[in-house]
Amino acid sequence: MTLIGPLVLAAFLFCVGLYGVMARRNAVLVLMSVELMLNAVNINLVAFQNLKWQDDPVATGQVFALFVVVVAAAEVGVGLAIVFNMFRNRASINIDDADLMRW
Amino acid sequence: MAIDFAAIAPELVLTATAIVVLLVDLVLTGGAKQLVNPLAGIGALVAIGFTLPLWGDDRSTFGGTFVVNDYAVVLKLIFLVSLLAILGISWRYFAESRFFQGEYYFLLLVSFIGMLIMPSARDLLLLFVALETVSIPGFVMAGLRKRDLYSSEAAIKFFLIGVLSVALMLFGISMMYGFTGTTSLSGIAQELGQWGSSPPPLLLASLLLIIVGFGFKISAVPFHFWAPDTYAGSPIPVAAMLAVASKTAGFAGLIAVTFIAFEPFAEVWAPALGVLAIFTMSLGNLVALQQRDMVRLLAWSSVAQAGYMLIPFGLAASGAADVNEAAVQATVFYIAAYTLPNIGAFGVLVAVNRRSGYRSIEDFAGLGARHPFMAMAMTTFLLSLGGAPPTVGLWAKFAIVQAGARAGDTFAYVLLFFLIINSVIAFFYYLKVVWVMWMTEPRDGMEPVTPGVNLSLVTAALVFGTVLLFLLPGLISDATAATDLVAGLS
Amino acid sequence: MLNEQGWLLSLALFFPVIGAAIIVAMPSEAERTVKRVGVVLTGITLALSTVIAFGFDYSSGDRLQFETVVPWIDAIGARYHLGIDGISMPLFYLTGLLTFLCAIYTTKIIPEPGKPKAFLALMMLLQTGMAGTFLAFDLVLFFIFWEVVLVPMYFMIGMWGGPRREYASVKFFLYTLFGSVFMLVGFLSVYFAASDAGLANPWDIIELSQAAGIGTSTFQTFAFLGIFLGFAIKVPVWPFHTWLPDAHTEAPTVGSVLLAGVLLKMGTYGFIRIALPILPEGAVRFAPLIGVLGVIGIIYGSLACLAQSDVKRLIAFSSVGHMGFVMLGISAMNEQGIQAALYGNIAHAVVTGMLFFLAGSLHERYHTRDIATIGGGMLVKMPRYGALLVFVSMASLGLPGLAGFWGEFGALWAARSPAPAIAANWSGLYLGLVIAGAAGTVLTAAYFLWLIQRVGLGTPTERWAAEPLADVMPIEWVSWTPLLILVFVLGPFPFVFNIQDPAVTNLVSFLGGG
Amino acid sequence: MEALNYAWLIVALPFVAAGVIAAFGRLMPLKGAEVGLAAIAIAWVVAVMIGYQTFVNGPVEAVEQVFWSAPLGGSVLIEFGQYVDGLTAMMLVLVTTVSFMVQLYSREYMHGEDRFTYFFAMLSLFTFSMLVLVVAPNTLQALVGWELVGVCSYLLIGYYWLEKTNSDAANKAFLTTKFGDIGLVVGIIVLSVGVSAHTDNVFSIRETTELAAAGMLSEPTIVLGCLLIFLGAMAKSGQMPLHVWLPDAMAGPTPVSALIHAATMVTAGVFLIARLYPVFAQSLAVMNTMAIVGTITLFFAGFVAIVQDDIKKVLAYSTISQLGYMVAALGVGGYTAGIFHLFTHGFFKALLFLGSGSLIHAIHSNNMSDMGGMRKFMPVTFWTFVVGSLALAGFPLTAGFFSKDEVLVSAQIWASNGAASGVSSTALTGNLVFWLGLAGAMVTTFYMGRSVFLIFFGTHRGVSAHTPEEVEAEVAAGTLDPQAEMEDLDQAAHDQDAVDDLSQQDVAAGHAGHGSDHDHGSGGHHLPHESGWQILTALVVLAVLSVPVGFLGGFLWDEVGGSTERNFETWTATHLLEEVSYPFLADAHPVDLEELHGGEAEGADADHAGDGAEEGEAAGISTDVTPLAAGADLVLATEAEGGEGEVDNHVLHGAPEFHLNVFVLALGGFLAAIALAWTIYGRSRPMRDPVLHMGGVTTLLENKYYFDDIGYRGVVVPVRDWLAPAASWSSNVILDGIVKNTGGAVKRLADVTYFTIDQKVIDGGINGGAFSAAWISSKLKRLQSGDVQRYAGAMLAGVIVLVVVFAAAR
Repeated sequence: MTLIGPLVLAAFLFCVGLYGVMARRNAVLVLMSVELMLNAVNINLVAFQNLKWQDDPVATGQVFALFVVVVAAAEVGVGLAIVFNMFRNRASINIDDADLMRW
Repeated sequence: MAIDFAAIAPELVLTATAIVVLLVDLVLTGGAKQLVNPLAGIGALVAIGFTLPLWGDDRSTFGGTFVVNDYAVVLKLIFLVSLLAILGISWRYFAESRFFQGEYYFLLLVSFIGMLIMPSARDLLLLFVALETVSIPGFVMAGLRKRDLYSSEAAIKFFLIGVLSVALMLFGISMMYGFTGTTSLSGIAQELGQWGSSPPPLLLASLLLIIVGFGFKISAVPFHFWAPDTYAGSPIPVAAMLAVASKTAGFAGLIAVTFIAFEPFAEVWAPALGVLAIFTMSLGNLVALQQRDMVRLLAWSSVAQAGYMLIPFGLAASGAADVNEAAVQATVFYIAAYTLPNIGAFGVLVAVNRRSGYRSIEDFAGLGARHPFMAMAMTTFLLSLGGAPPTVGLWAKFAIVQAGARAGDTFAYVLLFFLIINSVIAFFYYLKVVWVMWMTEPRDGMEPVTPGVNLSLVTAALVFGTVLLFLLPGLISDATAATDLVAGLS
Repeated sequence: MLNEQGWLLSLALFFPVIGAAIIVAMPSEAERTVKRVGVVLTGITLALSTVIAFGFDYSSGDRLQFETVVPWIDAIGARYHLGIDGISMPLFYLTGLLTFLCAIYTTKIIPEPGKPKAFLALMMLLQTGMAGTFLAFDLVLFFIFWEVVLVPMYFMIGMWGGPRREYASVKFFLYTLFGSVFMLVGFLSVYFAASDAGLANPWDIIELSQAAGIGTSTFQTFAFLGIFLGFAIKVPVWPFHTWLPDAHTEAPTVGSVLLAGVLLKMGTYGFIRIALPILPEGAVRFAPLIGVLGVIGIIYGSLACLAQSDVKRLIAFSSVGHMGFVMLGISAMNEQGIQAALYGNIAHAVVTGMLFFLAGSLHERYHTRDIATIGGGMLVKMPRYGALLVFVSMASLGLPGLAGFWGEFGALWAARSPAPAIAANWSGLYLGLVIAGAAGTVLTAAYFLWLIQRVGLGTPTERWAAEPLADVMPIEWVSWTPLLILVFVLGPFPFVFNIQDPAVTNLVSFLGGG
Repeated sequence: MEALNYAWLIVALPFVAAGVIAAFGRLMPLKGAEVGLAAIAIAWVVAVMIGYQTFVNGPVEAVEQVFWSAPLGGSVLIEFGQYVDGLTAMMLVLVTTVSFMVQLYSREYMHGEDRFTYFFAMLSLFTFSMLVLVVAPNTLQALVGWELVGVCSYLLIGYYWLEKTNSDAANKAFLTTKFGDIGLVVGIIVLSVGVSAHTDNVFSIRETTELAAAGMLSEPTIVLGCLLIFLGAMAKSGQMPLHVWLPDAMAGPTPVSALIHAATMVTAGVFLIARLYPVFAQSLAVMNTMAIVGTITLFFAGFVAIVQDDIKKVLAYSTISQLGYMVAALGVGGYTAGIFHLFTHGFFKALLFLGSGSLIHAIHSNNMSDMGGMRKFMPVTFWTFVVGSLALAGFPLTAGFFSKDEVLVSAQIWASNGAASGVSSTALTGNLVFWLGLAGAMVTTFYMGRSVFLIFFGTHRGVSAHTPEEVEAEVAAGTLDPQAEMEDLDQAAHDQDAVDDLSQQDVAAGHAGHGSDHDHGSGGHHLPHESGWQILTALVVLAVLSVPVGFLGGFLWDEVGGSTERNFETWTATHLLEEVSYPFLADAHPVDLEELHGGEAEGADADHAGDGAEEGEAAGISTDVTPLAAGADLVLATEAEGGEGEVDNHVLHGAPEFHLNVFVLALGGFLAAIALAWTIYGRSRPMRDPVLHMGGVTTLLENKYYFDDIGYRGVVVPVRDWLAPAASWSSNVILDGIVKNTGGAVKRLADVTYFTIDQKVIDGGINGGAFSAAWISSKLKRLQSGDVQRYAGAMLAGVIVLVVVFAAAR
């Protein structure tokens, strides 16, 4: 298996996630877009580990990917809580509405 | 591979304290809940007690990913002192606003665990974990005033920008791993050293992406946008934490990746960070000129301060150990000097804000007459932030200029020129506050300023420290200079 | 020997800080007591200064006396190095004297909004900063004292100043700060060059001077530029002077006196003590520019004076002119020039300090400083006061026989025969400077005569005719008499020259390399 | 000789007196006057002793003492001390005498003034200042005295400072002289820097003159230095065109005018030139400049005096004219002539001013048109005034006669010397000074004659005939517009006068009493009466002195018991002066300093480098001015009585010899001018006499003047209406206008400097920086839009830019 496939996929995923973060107004969708980006990172890490640095004794890339997964879970948990709180306060999860503070 | 428990003792102590705090908070009820604050303080003191013996020792554990040397000790002490100070300014604030005291202190302590790890981490993985350990509790703390629209907005902005930047950084890390096959900082440095003078652009891009992750943490332009909004919306002690401790952690990480891992490519990132420094301090100061809200003013000022701290990064050069040494020393010194007054300024803000909700510049009118001590303290802190005597801030600027003059190239002088211009602009708004405090009359019917004993003592201690370090800057500089920081890094 | 007791100098230097602490600790209700204690405390400082002045060995004024060397910041090798020599001595003593007189003056006359406690405490902090600048022989220490001065002065102008005090105080602060950071950059580059050159104490002013030029000529030029900016703004050299009129106009009387009397001297002192001997080659390159700027300042300041309608602002602009003479003396870079510059410093401090006292008292009485509003007749209403104004104005316009003359004449003399390195290329320019500078004296005379005529002579206008205006009050006599005596004595008996001579000779020997 | 060591006492006494008067004067019975008088009296005694000792001992070695010095930097020293030689002694005598008389006079004249005590303190200070200059051993001390004189004159001219015109006059005096001081200061600096190449004692007059005489100073140094110093002297000594302050300075009290004009102020310039004469003599350009400026001044200032109505202004212009003589004399090598004229002029000009003061005191007006017939009321004043006028006019055997003669003789010798050495410009200036000097003497005689006739002859037209308001009006008019007064003199215009008078009264309403010394109010005017004993004593003493002082240096000195070896020239000359030669004339020889000092060591009457040939040539010079043979030591060329090469073989001087041609010309001129004056003004003032308004009688009286018409129209009218007005106009309009416009221009320049350059450009630039920061700030803060997705976008854009710039671009 060549390295190019996973890398292109990862880059694509990352860009999709990025687009989602930029363009979606629904906070939950934005959170999910972030997840996409993190998963793109995971694909990268795992791909590099398996296709390029196979002889790494501690399998750094895969271990790293595990950590990313865990942290991403924590982030999403916190993120959902924040979004939930915001919804409670203003009955909207549209992040465009969050512009009380500026300038 | 035995674990060196002495090396990780401070972190362990804080972890234990965090758990105890959480448990105690469950047990206590009502007004007694506020006792978790001194509990946390005791934990911090114990952690300091475990940190001090590490001075002069070079320890490493977890397979060399966790290193304790003098550089790490200095930064850990800075973190722990700021933890104490933040605890000091938090007590009344949280006791009176009655929301989630136990959780707050728990989150705070957890966040500081991440910070303590940061200067010791010598692996991208550990750096990432530490960074997230700092950030995630921060997201929650920013939104802690959960019935407050501003607070939740602060949290969501902080969170979104935070995760986005982490995602960018992780992408960079993954690429870097792909290029080098390691996440160890020294390993990366070795690998990069082999690329010579023509590295592939993608490698450089991943390098910059990693830097961006920390750029968010230190709120460097253009990754600073969250900072003013988040500071303004968060509880004030949280803003202090974000402005001081969290930013310091970002710098610790940035120092680690740049001066250790990416040292061979200093010619790439140094000018990039130098330019960021110029933009950061200029934008921070210019926008701060327009602020009416004190928290936002301090937020923008802390953006600008980050710019000053970035200047030494712009001076770095690969292979020039003495210049890099001077640069790191300058940054560390600046951080140390900046901690006390900045927390102090937030502390005064808490004092004024308490019971009255005052937070705009106009609310400081006549503070000199209403509460001379607080006005005097605020003046000292602001002067220190600006870099005027009789405060340690002067030496902070001195250190930066010294590093610049040490490097002595044209770009260094360009950076210094912007530093000078920005110092002047910065004083413009610092002095505005001073002016309002001393030379204007208070409005009729203003609430009295009642800081309480605790806050007064903390503020007094911070004033004392600010002035003492002015008289004897050697207390910090001897520590920062005695050790070979750069050598200690790797 | 008394003059080896370094602690005495430190005590004299830092006693005002102790004094400020004492003042702050006093209850704020007891205003009269606070004022009296202020006089006593500044009096003690002056007494300590007097002891030092007596213990000073004038015959070896080129040597540092009362010297203290203590390691201070090991990281950068900065040391707490205090000392006093023939150049510092008059300025140091003057600082003590002026502060004491200001404290006396404050017992009766304190501007709105009162608060003598804060006022006196700030004044004493200011004193330490000012005096320290003249005693520090370590560049870092010098820089610290230099910066320390800013804050008390800012508050002094800001809290007790005139209607535009915010503008003036901020401008003063920012402008000076701006210059001082450039100066710091210059200092640091000197430090690193000196370290590279292998100096044992690369911050030490004496060692740096004796090194007779560090680094390449280009390096010196750039380092001098930075240091020049810092000092030039403080002096102030045209065109960096614009903070001065505003600061003076708005500052309370005592602030103006100290500003003119001591603060401006820090700039010229810096040039003489630091910029010239440490960077002689840079100085030689800059000297013609300094000379030209100085002379522009002379002419320009005088012209600006002629356009003023506010007494205090006029006096402020006159400082620009007088400091122009000082700069002209410095630009000659020879013994006469340095002597003249230092003498001009002292004379300007005494004379202009006195003028600001007078302007302050004028405002106390008329509640305006507008020349047209006062409209003349002061000599009718307040003959003694008017006579003092005439007397001091005469001194200020450089009348021989009074204090102001030697500085001006010496500067012109020196500029006719500048240091050989300068004379080689710029002899003609300097002759032009001499003539233009001398022409400036006429303009100076013109605006002072005009001032006297418009304010002092003639009959009082209707507005003031019936107004009871008190002549010089006892407290004013007390606080002014020493200055008046100095204004007179410094003319026929320019003894300050004798004090400075060995030190200046020594200092100029360092310039020889240039 | 030991009295010379006490010269400092003369200086110190007035100073102490000034201090004592200022401090305690008000408490004293005579309001401080007694202190001033006592001090000056003692000083006068000492001065006379010094004068006597220096006089009888011929050219004395200068006594040079330094009392106090300070380093101006390096080896250059500031020194205060005294330097006493004949010239100093002469000045000491003059200054103390005049000052003594003036103070005595002021006791009465200023009686009852508000600031009587202040006035006396100032007089003492003024005297002191001049004495500081006189005894100065170095140029620096001279400068100190010089400037002090200036400021004292400022304080005294502006004595009546309640009136703005008076303080204007004081300002004008101070600033004009201060303008000259640019030259003086720079000149002193140039000279001293030149000297510094040879000696450490750079300001020393002795060293400077010796070095100059020895030819060791470079030409540029001498020319530049001397011309600049001369600029200072021009301003101080009222040389055209810097004389403009002098007439205005009449605003001061009359005793002050006397002091200024006779002893303490205007003589300073001439004295300083004399002091540095060996330096000035080194350059032809300098000498010619002095001669030409002096000639212009002496000639034109005299004409202006003709048309003045204010008696003090007449005297003021006459002073300018006489100063012109002195400077011209110095410019044509007449060292002795110049200072001799200075000496004699001091006495009689003081006398004239004090006399005029006596009149003014009596009549409360400065204007001659208010006087007339005063002879009857004030006989002593009349006679003393006449003596003074005669002396000024150069009537034979009065002081002015001898000194003015010497000036003319010097000019002739100079011309012939120049011709002999082929220096045409020297010949030209010599002749110019001679002929214009002669013409100027006639003019002098004419206006003094006119004044005397108008004041003392005819009938009284004073205040008794007018209301006080009219007096004031005339006073005002007199000061305001001499031109108008001049027209008053014109009979043809006198009908117009009534109208003028009215308008002048209106003007006067706004300037009540200004310009007058005395404003005793309007309480009861009566016929004028003679002044009291103090005024008269001063007048008489000076009148008595005005005659014999001339003999000191005159050719009749031998005849009246003096000795040719002990006269004014031996008194004021110095050895160095005798050695000095003009490098631009033939056979110049720089002074050998070694020899000079060696000679001093041997004794006071050392041989002055004379040689046989020189003596032979000198002997060939007859009393009438024969051109010298080429090759002679022209510098020394004059008389050589006895041919012994003794000290009486003076240098640089006109001879105390009887020069028939000069005498005849001068006397002829005097007589012609006095006759003319008598013809026009002798019997009665021809206008504005109330008598003229009495119908037929007036017509009859007017007819008497048909006789005068021819001379009047032929000589007076052209001179008075064209030449004098032209001179006056040029003085009052052009020069004064230049001064005024200079003031205006300076003011405008000041305004532009301050309001435009300083406040707008420089300060505006700095503030503009601040404002633009605020403006940028207000725009920049909009970046913080509040929208988190825009933040994210900006952040991403930042990343991309970073990557593109720093990564991809490599």
